[in-house]
Amino acid sequence: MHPNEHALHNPEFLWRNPDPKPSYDVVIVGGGLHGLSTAYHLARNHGIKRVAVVERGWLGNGNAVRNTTIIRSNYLRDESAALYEHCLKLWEVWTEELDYEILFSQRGVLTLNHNLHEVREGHRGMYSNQLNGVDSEWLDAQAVKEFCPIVNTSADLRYPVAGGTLQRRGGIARHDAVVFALARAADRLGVDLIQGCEVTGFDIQRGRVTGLVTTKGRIGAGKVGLVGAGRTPLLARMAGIEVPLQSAPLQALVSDIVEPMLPCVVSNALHVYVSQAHKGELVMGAGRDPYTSYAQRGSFHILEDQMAAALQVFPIFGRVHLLRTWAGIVDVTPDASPIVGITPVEELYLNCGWGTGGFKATPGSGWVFAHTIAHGAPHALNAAFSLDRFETGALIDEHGASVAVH
Amino acid sequence: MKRRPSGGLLDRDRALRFSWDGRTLSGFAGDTLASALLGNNVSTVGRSVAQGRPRGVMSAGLEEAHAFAQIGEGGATEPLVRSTGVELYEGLVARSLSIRGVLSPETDSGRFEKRYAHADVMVVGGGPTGIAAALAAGLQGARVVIADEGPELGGALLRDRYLIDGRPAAEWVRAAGLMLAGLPEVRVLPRTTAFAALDQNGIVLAERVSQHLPIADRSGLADRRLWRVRAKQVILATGALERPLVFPDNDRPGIMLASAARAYLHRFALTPERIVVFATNDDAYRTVFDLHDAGVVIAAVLDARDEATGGLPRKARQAGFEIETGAVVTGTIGDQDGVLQAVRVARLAGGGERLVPCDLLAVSGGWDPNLNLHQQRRGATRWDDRLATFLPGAAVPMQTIVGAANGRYGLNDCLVGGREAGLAAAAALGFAGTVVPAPSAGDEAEGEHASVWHITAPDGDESRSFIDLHRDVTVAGVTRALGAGVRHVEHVKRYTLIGTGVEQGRSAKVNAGRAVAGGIGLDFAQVGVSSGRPPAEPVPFALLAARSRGALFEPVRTTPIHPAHVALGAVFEDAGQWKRARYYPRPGEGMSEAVVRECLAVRNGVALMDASTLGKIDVQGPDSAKFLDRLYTNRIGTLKPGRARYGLMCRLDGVVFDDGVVMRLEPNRFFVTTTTGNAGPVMEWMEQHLQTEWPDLRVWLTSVTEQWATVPLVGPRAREVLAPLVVGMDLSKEAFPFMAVKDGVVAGLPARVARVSFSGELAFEVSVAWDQGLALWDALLDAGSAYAITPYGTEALDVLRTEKGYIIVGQDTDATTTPADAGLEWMIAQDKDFLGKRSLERPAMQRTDRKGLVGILPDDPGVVVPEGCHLVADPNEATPMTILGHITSSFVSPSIRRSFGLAMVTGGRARVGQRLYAPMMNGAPAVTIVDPVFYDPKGARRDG
Amino acid sequence: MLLIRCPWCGEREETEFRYGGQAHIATPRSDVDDASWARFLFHRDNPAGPFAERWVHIHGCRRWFHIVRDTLTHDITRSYLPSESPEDAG
Amino acid sequence: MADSEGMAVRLQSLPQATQVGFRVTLASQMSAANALGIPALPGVNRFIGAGGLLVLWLGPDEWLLIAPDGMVEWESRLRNAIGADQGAVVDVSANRVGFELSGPAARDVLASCCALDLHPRAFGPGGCGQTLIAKAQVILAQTDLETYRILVRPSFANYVAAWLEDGVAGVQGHAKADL
Ligand SMILES: Cc1cc2nc3c(=O)[nH]c(=O)nc-3n(C[C@H](O)[C@H](O)[C@H](O)COP(=O)(O)OP(=O)(O)OC[C@H]3O[C@@H](n4cnc5c(N)ncnc54)[C@H](O)[C@@H]3O)c2cc1C
Ligand SMILES: NC(=O)c1ccc[n+]([C@@H]2O[C@H](COP(=O)([O-])OP(=O)(O)OC[C@H]3O[C@@H](n4cnc5c(N)ncnc54)[C@H](O)[C@@H]3O)[C@@H](O)[C@H]2O)c1
Ligand SMILES: Cc1cc2nc3c(=O)[nH]c(=O)nc-3n(C[C@H](O)[C@H](O)[C@H](O)COP(=O)(O)O)c2cc1C
Ligand SMILES: [Zn+2]
Repeated sequence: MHPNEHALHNPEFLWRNPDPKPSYDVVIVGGGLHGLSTAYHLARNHGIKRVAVVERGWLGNGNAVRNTTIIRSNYLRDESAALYEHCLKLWEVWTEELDYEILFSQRGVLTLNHNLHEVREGHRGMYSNQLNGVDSEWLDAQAVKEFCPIVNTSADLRYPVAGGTLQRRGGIARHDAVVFALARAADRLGVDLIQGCEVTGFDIQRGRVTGLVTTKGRIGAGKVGLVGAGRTPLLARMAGIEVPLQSAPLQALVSDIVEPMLPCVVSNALHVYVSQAHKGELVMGAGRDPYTSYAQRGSFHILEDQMAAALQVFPIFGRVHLLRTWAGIVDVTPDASPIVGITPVEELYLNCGWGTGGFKATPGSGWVFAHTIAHGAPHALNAAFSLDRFETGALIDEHGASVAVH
Repeated sequence: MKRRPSGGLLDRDRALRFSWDGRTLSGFAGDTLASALLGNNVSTVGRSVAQGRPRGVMSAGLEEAHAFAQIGEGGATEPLVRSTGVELYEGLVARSLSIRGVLSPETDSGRFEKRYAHADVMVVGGGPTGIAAALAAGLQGARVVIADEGPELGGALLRDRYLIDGRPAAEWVRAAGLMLAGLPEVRVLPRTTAFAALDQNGIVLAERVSQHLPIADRSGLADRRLWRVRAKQVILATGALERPLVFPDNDRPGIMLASAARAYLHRFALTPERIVVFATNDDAYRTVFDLHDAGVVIAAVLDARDEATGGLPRKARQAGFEIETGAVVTGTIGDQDGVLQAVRVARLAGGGERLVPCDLLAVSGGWDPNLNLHQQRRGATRWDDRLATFLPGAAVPMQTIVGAANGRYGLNDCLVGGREAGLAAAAALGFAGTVVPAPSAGDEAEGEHASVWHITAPDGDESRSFIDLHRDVTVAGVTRALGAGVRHVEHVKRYTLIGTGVEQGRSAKVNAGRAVAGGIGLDFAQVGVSSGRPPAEPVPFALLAARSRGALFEPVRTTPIHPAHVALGAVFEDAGQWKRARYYPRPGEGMSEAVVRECLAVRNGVALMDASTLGKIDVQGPDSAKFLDRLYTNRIGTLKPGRARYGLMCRLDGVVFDDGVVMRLEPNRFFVTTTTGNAGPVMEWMEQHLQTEWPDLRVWLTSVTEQWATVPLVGPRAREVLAPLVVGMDLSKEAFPFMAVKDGVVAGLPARVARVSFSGELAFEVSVAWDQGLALWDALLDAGSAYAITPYGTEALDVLRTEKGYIIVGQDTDATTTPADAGLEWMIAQDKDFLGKRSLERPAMQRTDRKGLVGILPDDPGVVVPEGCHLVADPNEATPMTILGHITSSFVSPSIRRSFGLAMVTGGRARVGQRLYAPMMNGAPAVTIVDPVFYDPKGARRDG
Repeated sequence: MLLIRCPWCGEREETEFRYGGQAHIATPRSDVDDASWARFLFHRDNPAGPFAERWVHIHGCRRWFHIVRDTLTHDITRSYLPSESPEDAG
Repeated sequence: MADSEGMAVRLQSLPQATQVGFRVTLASQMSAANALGIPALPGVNRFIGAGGLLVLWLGPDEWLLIAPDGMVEWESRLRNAIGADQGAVVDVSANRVGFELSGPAARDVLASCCALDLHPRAFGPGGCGQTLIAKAQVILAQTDLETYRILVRPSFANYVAAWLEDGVAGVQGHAKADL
């Protein structure tokens, strides 16, 4: 596609900019992808009319516009596979449903394996995916080369490519367009999108939430959904809830635009993943910084290491230029799985912990969270992703599926 | 433009040939690619991204928004290089770009290297401000690094005719340069761009080491060098960038920044014939004077301000130039190629237009301090009405912004400010040395800058009034975004793509913000501009990777016995950074044949392997036993000196962390082994608990992984092989039973011998000093030759230990596996606490439907069901199927002569006897769940 | 990319260290209830502002120590020994 | 490893030596120093050379003794001096190998792979630190104005040598890119 063409896909009208009403049936805190998706599904699936999204900055200013947009559903655990596969199926119909060109492109996500351990784990994931109805196939080094000819499959590499698993239905979508599309769809269904409105406190009476204190005044609410991603610990504290999260920086970068050549390629051992966005820029991510931070910037040595790693796999990128780097604040849980469900406060619901990999979950996250809010109880797909699993020990460990975050 | 016969900072004796889109052109040493193209009358250097409009060179430096080219050949082809920053060299190959860069698959022979540096004071920018700062700090004795992206120091002084101390500024620059060069603690880095500003004053530089040299002269030199500077104080003297103006057809070749017109004159001796100057501030009048003095016809001087009262406009009037205040360009006219021919001029107040023919339109919409590095540190900016731009706000610690970067546009201000900043930075670090007097320059009184940025299209069509030339975004585009309901500049950026190109909005951002403010009737100061991020200038990926490539990418760790493995033709596997011998194929053998042979040697004869990569920790001190009891799930304290025990460790969450053998050497001294992958983590884990949790324990740890090389001698004949090599060591079963440890001498080498066995066979694990490992190996091979001693690798070991039902942590377990899940409940001491124990008491850890370790026997003894396969009860269930577990280890056993394996299944051993299926794309082999010990369940052979 | 002062070795690049999370978390007795145990295992403060945290100079002297770092700016205001409290450290 | 002889810098392997690591409580530090014949154990980031011995500071309770090859008796001598309850002494002679980098450009070579500030104002002769060369942990000690010793685990020795050789080639202007 032409580098500027996608800007032209943006429609003539996106959203109203309403002032907040005194109260709503449901207020969603956080105008990122998951907040917008929740609001949209509350209106669309559950017919709830009086819904607002309150956003401290501009819609999408958090991780929504910062992520490397890799979409896949090849998670290891059964609960995860079910949830993420539900998301992927929604992606497959979303351009049409939202009536917006979000450029969902199923160009395939290839996860490279470099040693015996990785090959074994790769197969484990693939077999479990297949039984869970998630497409996944094994490519040996030769097939990797055929699928993506610029991958260096030379045996001389420090970590030669032994093969990889491919999810052909995986791919990317244009992150900004998804923000715009969801916001427009929610706005059309009557959801008030209130930007520049920071939640600074909660009205909680006798264990039940009744409203929010915001920088635009008090807003009454029958139900409240917290979808604050990296800032969730700060929000939760205001509501007196403890969440097992760490807020940490995760970086990404883009190059200047080059001729198309690439699907999505991930290497866990080398800690790097690369895709090519629609304009032609290479989009690359690596590991997160280990420390707690809200500064939205990451450490330089991670960039250096990731470039060295990327050039192992893609020597052809040597003279491509780094154009821009940035970071988001990701909300990481101890088991690398999200938390979607009820909280100790009545009518206060929590959707967080998607950490380094929640873009792909955008459709389903909103879908199940809207269900949870509307019914006051989780949907079967998110039942296991409860807050109390950290107390019982029933964790859903997905570290393997998200070693290199994406 | 035309090249003047003399002048400029060119070396006229060195004409250089270069190629542009296949045409051979020539320029001079000192040219940039941009100036050389202009000198060859190439005014259109590319086409715009979206609309395909012809575009030229609009600047002479960092501001460039359009003139990007692809340069170099073969593997060194570099896309999207700013042609105003490319120094011409003999043989340069350059191409205009068709939108996207094209990469070469050939090998790049360019060397990109890295250097760490430390500075008391890091000065970014080598204009008058930076020079003054570096000089002041350097003379104080401070360690100074000064970097400038240009080929020489001077900054704006190179493009202007300033006087310093009454003499041409160039003389001062030269003298200052000499002084700097004479200071031993000062490092001057020309051709070096600071592109990232990190926490705690980390500044990252990209130096063009040899890129300006003819290819033939580059050999042995780096192409570029990455500098990682840590500075105690940073001085940003990065100058200001001139801002273009927005009006219909403002993107034609022939339209350039006013300061650029002077740079092309003074540096590159290039002049147009007729010029129109269109400005909102005083500085552009220098263009009027300088080009006039160079013989260029000044066709019009348009000043958007109602009045122009500053020193320079006054001088211009005195010199007889006709200045039209309140006048603006409302459009431009091009020739058939779209190149500028004339401009339309009108008064802001309204009234008729007139056409002014010209071949250059010099515009100046004001100046924006170059604050990208400050913004990278999340430094604040504030709007300044008088200068109509954003200035630095609150300071970043240990960082000072001076000169034009701080909105001080007078040269004298720059010189004084730079010097003061240099002195202050040095003084803050305790330096007190020579202070030289400040140079001085007479500054003109500067008039206000107009806030005019956009001239409305008379016909209302704003789709040719470009804000972002790189991304082809116009006023109409911004208006459309606002119409959609978008309000924030960051949304406008994402809706229109303003500022997302190679130049990252340097020349577009402020105008974009203004367009937004104007469009929705908000105060521009509130609307602001979109954010700045590293890098300040694009840098190649290869520069960031620097030398971390090829053999330098990551260590290949090998044991001292590695040469022997190589000589034996071993096939290696990567275990973390280690290379381990996986198997030793003999001629004609594949892996399976070799592994069978190696396994049988272990079971029936004698074999040896290299286990040197195991982690080893020496634990000493009176509280060692107590300490290890807290770490391991099983009791260690009851171990007798001279004995060893298999130990298991959990993480705090109760998940299996590592296993290994613990040997008690003396009452207060233990020798702990870990898995290869966990050598570091276990050592760290132990050290962490000693230091942070139990500082009262008197225990001291030393990592001795590479002090000891370890070779297990294994098999029923092992004792016979070892016997002649030891002196005074009784190897009998009685004197040296299973799980005993002895220090002694093996093959003349001081050695530690332990009766531990991971294969389930009689084994003596011999450890000697690392550097004697090869000697030990050779001696054992030699002694065993009569017994057909066989080296075996990790693959055979894997088969052997699986036959015994021994787990490998990380293969048969994952981040959810508890000791009980792994079938190791017998290793959990009930009568003591240990790390992770409390977590095992949580309800989910106690459930009976947890996955547990079992053995599997495929129905078809010839089928090895692949590791990783999942198990179900009903192979015909529709997806998603009910998954019961997965196979963790799976092989052919030469001992029981069939396929077998280990699996983790829900319910664990309660399923023994059940038949499950492993569905795959091509079938669903059935397996029977069995006890996980397949060989010598009583351990008689091991104990033998 | 932080520059961290090891209380022993002085200022070193972040790459020489390993992060250890929030400082001053006491290990509870093993007879606490599951909720308290979960809090100890998993819940950390994540403040937006000064944060007392642990690091270990893993590639240097291998000592654990504490720093106070602002999570909004990454400014490090103190570096102190585990035996000290964040208040009395200089 | 071949010596890299060049204009301004030289890299060579050091011969084998006896190395004894010891960790010792405050109470026994003087006894250790006495046994080693030095007035006190070296302080933070320093080492002391005396009577053919080098004693390097590794941490607040940890030092490394380097003695001529074969002088294994230092292990028991130190253990006796320190006392069994006051610390640990371990023979680590094989645990590290050594390189020496010398010449006017030695500091520049190190600057290509090591982030430590080795300027005489910050380090200098007698300086000693544990740090990273590229991704490998090393002990770096400066023995005179232009000479550094680098001690590294044997399995990282090739890698560290390759980095240093590459740095040497870089400063000598005959660098290769060889990816
Ligand atoms: C660099 C990077 C790369 C990534 N790559 C991928 C990838 O390839 N694939 C993938 O699937 N995922 C990826 N992710 C993860 C993904 O971006 C996130 O999981 C996902 O975007 C989080 O959901 P969100 O969009 O709702 O979050 P956000 O967009 O962060 O939304 C949270 C919103 O809450 C608002 N908020 C917070 N506090 C308050 C308050 N007090 N009052 C009002 N509003 C508030 C914030 O301003 C913000 O807009 C990546 C993330 C990063 C940072
Ligand atoms: N009157 C006006 O309106 C006006 C406006 C602007 C500048 N000026 C004149 O310009 C001069 C300003 O002096 P100055 O020294 O502050 O600025 P300068 O522009 O002379 O020098 C800044 C230097 O920094 C370099 N630079 C910028 N970013 C860099 C980076 N990231 N890495 C490396 N180098 C970088 C530039 O290449 C340039 O050489 C004075 O002579 C002043 O009078 C006048
Ligand atoms: C998939 C993707 C592609 C991007 N492509 C570009 C690009 O072509 N040019 C650009 O300047 N930034 C690009 N960005 C980065 C954004 O400009 C921006 O840095 C990011 O949204 C974070 O915002 P911030 O830098 O303002 O904090 C891209 C971001 C993403 C997630
Ligand atoms: Zn230290």
